[in-house]
Amino acid sequence: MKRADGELLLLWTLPLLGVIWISAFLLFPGFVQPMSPTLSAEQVAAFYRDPENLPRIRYSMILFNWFGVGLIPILALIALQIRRMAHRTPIFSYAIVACAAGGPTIFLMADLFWLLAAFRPERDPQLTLLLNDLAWVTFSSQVGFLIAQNVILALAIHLDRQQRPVFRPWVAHFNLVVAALLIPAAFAGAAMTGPFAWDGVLTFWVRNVAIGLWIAVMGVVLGRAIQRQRSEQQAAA
Amino acid sequence: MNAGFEKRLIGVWLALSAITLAQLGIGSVGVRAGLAPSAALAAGAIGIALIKVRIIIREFMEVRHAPVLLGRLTDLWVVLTGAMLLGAHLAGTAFAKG
Amino acid sequence: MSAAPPDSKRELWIGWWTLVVFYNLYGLLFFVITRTQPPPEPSLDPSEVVQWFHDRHYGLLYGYAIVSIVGGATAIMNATLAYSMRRMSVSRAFAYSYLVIYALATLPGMLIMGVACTVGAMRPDRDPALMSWIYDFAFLSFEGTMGVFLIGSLVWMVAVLLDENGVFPKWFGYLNLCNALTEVVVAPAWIFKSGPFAWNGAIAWWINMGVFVTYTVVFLTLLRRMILREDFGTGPLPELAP
Amino acid sequence: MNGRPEVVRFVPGQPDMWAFVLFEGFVFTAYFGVYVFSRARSPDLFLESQAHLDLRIGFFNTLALLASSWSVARCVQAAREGSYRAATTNAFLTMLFGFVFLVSKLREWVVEIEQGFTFTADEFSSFYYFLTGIHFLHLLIGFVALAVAVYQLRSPARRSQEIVETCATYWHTIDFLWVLIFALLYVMR
Repeated sequence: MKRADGELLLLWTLPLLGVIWISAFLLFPGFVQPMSPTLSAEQVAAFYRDPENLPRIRYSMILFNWFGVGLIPILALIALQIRRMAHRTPIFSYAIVACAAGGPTIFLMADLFWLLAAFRPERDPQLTLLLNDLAWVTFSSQVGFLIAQNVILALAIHLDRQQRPVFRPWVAHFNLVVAALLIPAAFAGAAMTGPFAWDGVLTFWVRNVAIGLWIAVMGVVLGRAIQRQRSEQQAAA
Repeated sequence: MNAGFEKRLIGVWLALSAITLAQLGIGSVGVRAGLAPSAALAAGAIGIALIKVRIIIREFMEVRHAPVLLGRLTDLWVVLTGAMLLGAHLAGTAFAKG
Repeated sequence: MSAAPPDSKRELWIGWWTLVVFYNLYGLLFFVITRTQPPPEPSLDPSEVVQWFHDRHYGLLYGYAIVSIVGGATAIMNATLAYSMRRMSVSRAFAYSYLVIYALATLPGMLIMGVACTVGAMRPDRDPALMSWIYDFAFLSFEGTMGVFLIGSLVWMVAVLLDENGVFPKWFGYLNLCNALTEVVVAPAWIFKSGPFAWNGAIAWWINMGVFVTYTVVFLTLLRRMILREDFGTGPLPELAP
Repeated sequence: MNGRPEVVRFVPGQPDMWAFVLFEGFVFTAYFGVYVFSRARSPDLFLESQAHLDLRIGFFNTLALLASSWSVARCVQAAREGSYRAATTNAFLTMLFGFVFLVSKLREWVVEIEQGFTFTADEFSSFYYFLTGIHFLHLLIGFVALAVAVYQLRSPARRSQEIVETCATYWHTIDFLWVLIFALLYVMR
């Protein structure tokens, strides 16, 4: 079995991961109709106490807890493709590895806060509100590693000057566009209403759709690159 | 081992120990007499310690054989430390609590 | 063979300039915009904490928004520093340990504080007792996270001391030890609410900050020299990694 | 190898270690400064709390570290003259003196803590445990330095005089910092 075969196997976990993530997203009642930051402590507590919501909150967040880190192998594959680029140092692939550690950890923290809020919904509403705020702010505003990931990848592609570059230039441009779409979400804490609020168009919908799109597009591009690598290896053998 | 060197090292150790013994004596007398803290006492305690430090640096650490610059730098440290500690004492006295 | 083309060190310069720009921005964001450094007193009572958040409302919300946009830059910075270890005659384990330790460090070292301060500032009418908890969470996660920097500096120290390629001078190895020791010195911040050992104290904050700033300026300078010295030539690219 | 003639001036060990000694020396100066300042602000409190310390133990500890400095200086000289056996013996002797200090210091702490004189007892006790604690940490690192020196002396293939001197310089630093700590915590009034 060749190296690339194992890599393809890892890549094929991506569609499965996508199905699980979309299911968990739809299952969590706070995502389909994103919760507003303007809800009062009592309203937030009521959200967690609602017997309709509670199991959905718990099971969706358990799913995210299991599979939130599932993206790390894909990022590792991207790091390996960067190693194939015409660079003189491994700095860019190192940086992607560093991002791979940071991003999912942040998502994991948000997941923990949601699960904690749901664990004892009878808690003082002020405490439930605090946990809910911590979860949403962590989830929405902490886009730093995702932006860094896109910019680093774009730079790496841009500097990959060889006959047949690993990724084509449009992938770099695509990554920059995604990075730009993620920036408004950083201001989630500063706005209680409007497009920048954590339930707003920019912070919630644009950001999450951009992330989803990035995963899908990078999955396809990555698949092609690995396929090409595999056929090159076969030809060389 | 070089006998002259050996003698000198023992001499240095004896001198340092003697100063320490003197510190022990002065300290005990101070405790028994219940001496009130003062700038002079503080300066004395720090000064004696810094003399010991300088002996260690010059003899044990062999700075006396080192390029002049190193001797200047270590002396600078000794002097600055003394000045800063004395300054800290005076400043602390000026801003005494209660 | 002619001299290296000017762009052969581009990756290294990108890393170095990111470091320089980031540290300046970091100072601006923490000292000027959010005004969370130098740190306030840990002994504030809950109503004073509420007032503290009130005084910095917009600074905290927008300042930490910018922190969360640029925070990921630490990845390329740490990658560049890890690369310096790759140039040394030591095992790759050093570079990898450094990279992972500092990737982890970004969270408690900076981002958690951003989340906490944002959550604190966004609802000024929150129960003051909870505001006080948020305040402690922000500053203690920021200053009280020690192990990552302690072990990270020690890894770098050992790599520099063992290295035979002279990537960094040995004294920088020892300076890493000084920096590592400041992480021990900050530990009493978990115990004291006032005095020199508290999180804003003369020892736990001011002296440590002095050491850290010296350390940072020194490694930026040394890293720059390393890049200037680096001789890639115009030859073929280093063998592509498997 | 003969002892170097008196006229030739040389830096003992790596100059890099001297940079460390000076830098760490200034960091300690800063710690001491904060201590002396706090002390001068509340002299009575410090004096009262200081009575918990036993000056004689401080004296004994100082002698132990001074002796360790003496033996490590002999180690360097012996190595310089090529008598590696004597150098190794002196390095071990240094470890022994260091160990005497270590045990004595630990015993002192245990007794004091049992008397309720803990890290958080009062302002003086905080400084006492902080300064002696951070010094203790330097001592532990010192054992690593001595181990490096012994490792160098053991095999004819290594025996770098520079590294032996570097380790000795570090060890002396532990000694002279303690001399100041002794004066500031135990003797000063």
